[in-house]
Amino acid sequence: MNVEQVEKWMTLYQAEVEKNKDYLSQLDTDIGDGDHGNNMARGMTAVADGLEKDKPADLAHAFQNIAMSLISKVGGAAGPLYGTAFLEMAKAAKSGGTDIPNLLQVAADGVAKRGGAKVGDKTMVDVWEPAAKDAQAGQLNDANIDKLVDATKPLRALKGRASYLGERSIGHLDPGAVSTGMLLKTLLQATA
Amino acid sequence: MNVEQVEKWMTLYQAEVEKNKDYLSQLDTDIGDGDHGNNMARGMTAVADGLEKDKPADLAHAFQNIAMSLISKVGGAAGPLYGTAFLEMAKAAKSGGTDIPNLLQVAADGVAKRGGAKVGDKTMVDVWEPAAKDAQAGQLNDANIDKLVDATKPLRALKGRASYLGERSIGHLDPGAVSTGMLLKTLLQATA
Amino acid sequence: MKKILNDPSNLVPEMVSGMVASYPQYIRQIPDTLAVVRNDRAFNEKHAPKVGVVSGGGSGHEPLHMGFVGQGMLTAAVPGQVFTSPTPDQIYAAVKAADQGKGVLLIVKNYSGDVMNFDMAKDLASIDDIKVESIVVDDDVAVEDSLYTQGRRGVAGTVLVEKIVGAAAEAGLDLAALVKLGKAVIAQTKTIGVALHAATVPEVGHPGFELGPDEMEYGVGIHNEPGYKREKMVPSAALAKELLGKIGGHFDGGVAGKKFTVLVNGFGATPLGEQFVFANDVLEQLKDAKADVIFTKVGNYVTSLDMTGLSLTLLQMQDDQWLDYLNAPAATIGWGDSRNER
Amino acid sequence: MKKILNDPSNLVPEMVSGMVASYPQYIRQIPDTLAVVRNDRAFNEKHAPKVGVVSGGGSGHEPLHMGFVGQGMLTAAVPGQVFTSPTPDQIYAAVKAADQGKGVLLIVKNYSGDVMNFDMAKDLASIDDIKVESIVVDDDVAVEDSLYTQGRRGVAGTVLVEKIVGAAAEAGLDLAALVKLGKAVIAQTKTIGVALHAATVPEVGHPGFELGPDEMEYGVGIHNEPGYKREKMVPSAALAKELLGKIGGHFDGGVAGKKFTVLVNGFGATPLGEQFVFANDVLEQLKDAKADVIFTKVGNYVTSLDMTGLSLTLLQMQDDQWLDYLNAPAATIGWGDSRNER
Ligand SMILES: Nc1ncnc2c1ncn2[C@@H]1O[C@H](COP(=O)(O)OP(=O)(O)O)[C@@H](O)[C@H]1O
Ligand SMILES: Nc1ncnc2c1ncn2[C@@H]1O[C@H](COP(=O)(O)OP(=O)(O)O)[C@@H](O)[C@H]1O
Ligand SMILES: [Mg+2]
Ligand SMILES: [Mg+2]
Ligand SMILES: [Mg+2]
Ligand SMILES: [Mg+2]
Repeated sequence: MNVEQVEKWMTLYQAEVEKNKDYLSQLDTDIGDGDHGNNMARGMTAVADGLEKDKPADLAHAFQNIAMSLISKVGGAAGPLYGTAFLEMAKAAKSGGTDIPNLLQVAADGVAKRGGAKVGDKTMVDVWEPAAKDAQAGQLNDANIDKLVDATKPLRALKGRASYLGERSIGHLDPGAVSTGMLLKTLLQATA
Repeated sequence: MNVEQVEKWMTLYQAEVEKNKDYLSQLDTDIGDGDHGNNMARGMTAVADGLEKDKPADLAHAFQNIAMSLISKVGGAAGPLYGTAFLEMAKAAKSGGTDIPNLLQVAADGVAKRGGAKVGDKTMVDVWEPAAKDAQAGQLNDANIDKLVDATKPLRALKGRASYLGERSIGHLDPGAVSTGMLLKTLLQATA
Repeated sequence: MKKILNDPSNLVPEMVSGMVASYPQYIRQIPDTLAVVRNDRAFNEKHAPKVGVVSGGGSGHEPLHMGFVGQGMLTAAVPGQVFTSPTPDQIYAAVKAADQGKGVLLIVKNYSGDVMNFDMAKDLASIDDIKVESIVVDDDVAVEDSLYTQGRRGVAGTVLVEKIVGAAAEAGLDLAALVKLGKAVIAQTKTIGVALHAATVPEVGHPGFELGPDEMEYGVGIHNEPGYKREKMVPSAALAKELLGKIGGHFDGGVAGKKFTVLVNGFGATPLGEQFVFANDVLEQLKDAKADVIFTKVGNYVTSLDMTGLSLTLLQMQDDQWLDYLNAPAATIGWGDSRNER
Repeated sequence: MKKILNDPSNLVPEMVSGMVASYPQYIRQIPDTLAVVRNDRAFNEKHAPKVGVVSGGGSGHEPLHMGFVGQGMLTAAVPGQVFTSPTPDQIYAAVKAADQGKGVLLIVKNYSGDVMNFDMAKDLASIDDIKVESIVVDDDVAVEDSLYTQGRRGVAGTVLVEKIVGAAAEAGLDLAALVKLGKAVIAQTKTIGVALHAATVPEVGHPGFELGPDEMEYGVGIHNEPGYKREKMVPSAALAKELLGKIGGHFDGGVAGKKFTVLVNGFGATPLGEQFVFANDVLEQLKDAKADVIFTKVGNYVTSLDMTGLSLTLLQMQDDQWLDYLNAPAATIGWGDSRNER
């Protein structure tokens, strides 16, 4: 991946988040506190501003720049999680691991570690982890991403705010999984 | 007037107030705080209890008994006003002035003094004072009472809670005038 | 109507009983009444007799008045039924409980009912040779004042009067001095309120009036009394401007160069966060107007059941001593911490 | 939605600015952040260095946390956006401002977002060699607890933890002792809440959920999180019985013969009078159950914007020292008077 692709990725993702802001917040209203769309939109506006203000010289700095915007502007659970994902990608890029499968794997591991969630807990980890594996197998595509996102629906949440609902969390998509799906799809578009 | 008549009067008035509780509170909602019906109903229940518990030996004690119930149970503006009316009648009865015109006059004077209101201020004084005069002239009847009550409608309130409305108090009956009208009509019935 | 109650007609006794059970370090109930009196050691053991300060009025304005009973503020308080003045017998009992041989000052809000009931209580107390004086709070400048009318209502500014006079009584001022102080403070206290949603009296069961989904009632009273106009909602800064304009006009020569206490008072259902947003606008605008705010309180002090809205009070601080009285300790449920030195 | 605001997305900065402008004797803003830190002389002049105590979380729960900053309670507090955890950079700034060389204790409510953001702040502070520890409040027993889940939410009991730990820090306990104390208190703190009407997040514009005109949500969270059941309204005494039953079951061997602190906490739009009616029922039932209530607080401490409803917290007082900490002075906006000796 290169800096131009990252910028394109972020532009596409910001548009996607903006378009789906109410949808994401509605998903979060059903099993959370209804702010996920607003959180992500606020964060992506900050990401765009950050990349604008401080043109990144290389891939590592691009990811770092994005991570700082997300960490300092999103708040909630999504902020540290997405922020950690990009921080880990920055570290990997710095040591030369710029291929997408590797970047996604370090990001996925970072998210899982930060949140303490495992696959099956009905969080964004349910998309991050298997998607990284798909990428390594050359199988990362829209259909597979959708499958991972949809698979969160029948689960009972064990981490995050939705876990307070117990049984009642079953039958709803996880909002963070949905926004992660969008992130991965726009990555595919930006790097196609 | 005698003790039996007073008791009959209070029984009739309690029934009348109970029947018109919501109406009185509605009048008070329009230009006051909406509690006049509840206040009077609570007070008349106390009056009935008080007369029951402590059978009055003479007219003065009957009025005193009623006054104490009203003063200690009605609260708001109506409590001290009606309480004062009956207290003044008790004093008059004690010194032998048991005829109705005289009783009404001392009551009316007491109410006016307690509240500092004059005829025309759109309060119960607008009924008490002229009704006492009507009684002296042998003219106290339902039609005249209704006239006095209705006459409060076009006035602008200068005393009591309705006065805070200024111009906006115009066009509404004064709740205390209405409950005073009922008191006087049931007096006529009880002493007919 | 959704309320956490048992029998609505039993609200007041149950509330009083909850207050004394929760905070026995401040108050206890006066036997056979709904009134409460100080319960701290200094008072119970009669350490140093002071003038008693007693207030009261209809219920539904909590923490006023019972929440302000305690050393340094009120000596006793008398709740009536919801929005209904207490009766003279109850007030009289509170006067007797509060009297320490130095007389008692009654702080009365200017409503016909309150004035008359407190007057009758004064008559009763005079028979026992208790010296009783009263002052009448009438801070609501939404209402026109005139010699021929009832005058203005007593609203949120009452808490400032109770704090200053209560602290002065604790400091040992005599009855005549307290009357003088109270009247001087009242003359400088101006309040105006707005409602976004009217209060529901439990025994009535529906709001006192209905406002449209974007309407606001300006100049509302604390018993759902209608105000001076009903208009579309405006942002907080515009609201601050409207209310400051109305209030400021009541200080001769405007607010510039004068010292003020500011009270932003929530009516019961207004979140504290919104009250601080409004306070922010008020304080900024007063600064721009070169007024000097030396004391501020923001919160629910004089409520109106579940009314949504708030009131703004300005008290012109004519005497440096008044600030000391505001800052003096007060051991009560509702006034809060008192170490307000700046 | 009817709210007294300017731009809803500007609520938090304007609210913070209103708080520091209204109460400069307690707090000031940390430059370039929304966080606040103590502003009293003892702190500013570094009279005696103590462990800093910092808390924070999403806004909309005022007076929590900023209203509890002041000598004797919190050293600093960090507000996030409404119902959204604050970010690590803001928390880190508060840690630096609160540190007096003795380390800093973070009091975190148990939400994924809060835990993660505070953890990241801890990482940031470790680079500056500031000793930072954290304790996580999880008092909401409406939620099932298990090793494999997020565990319980942190709700109203947080204010009791902040008061006790804050007073202990003021008394000079070191960081390790404060962690131990905080964990012990948290383990004994159990809360459950009910809503009559959900909160409206200003940027969302409508209530988080809809309840029927006679419905109540049992076990609701302070961010509109749904609870464990939705049922018809019941009288206050029946509600007290339900909540005490749920909470009491979490104390081994029940409540009889044990000492408790009781907190009845209004959610923002519940009149204080109703809270006292409910407190009355709770205290009566605890007395009947032979529980010994040695400290009580009733009022709006941990709110949820304009939610109607309240929560009940029981804290079993395992150590006599805890009562002294609750009674110790606290110069804050929100805790109230502290001379609570009985
Ligand atoms: N412990 C966790 N581990 C991994 N993902 C989590 C965790 N907690 C929450 N999430 C993710 O974060 C999403 C919610 O984000 P958001 O609504 O922005 O934050 P908050 O829950 O603080 O309001 C969830 O849908 C879930 O995917
Ligand atoms: N100063 C006064 N003088 C005479 N009558 C008055 C005065 N103030 C109020 N009233 C009477 O009292 C009535 C209101 O009584 P009520 O509603 O029971 O008391 P409150 O106004 O305290 O709620 C008014 O309609 C009016 O007739
Ligand atoms: Mg969320
Ligand atoms: Mg009335
Ligand atoms: Mg009334
Ligand atoms: Mg959130």
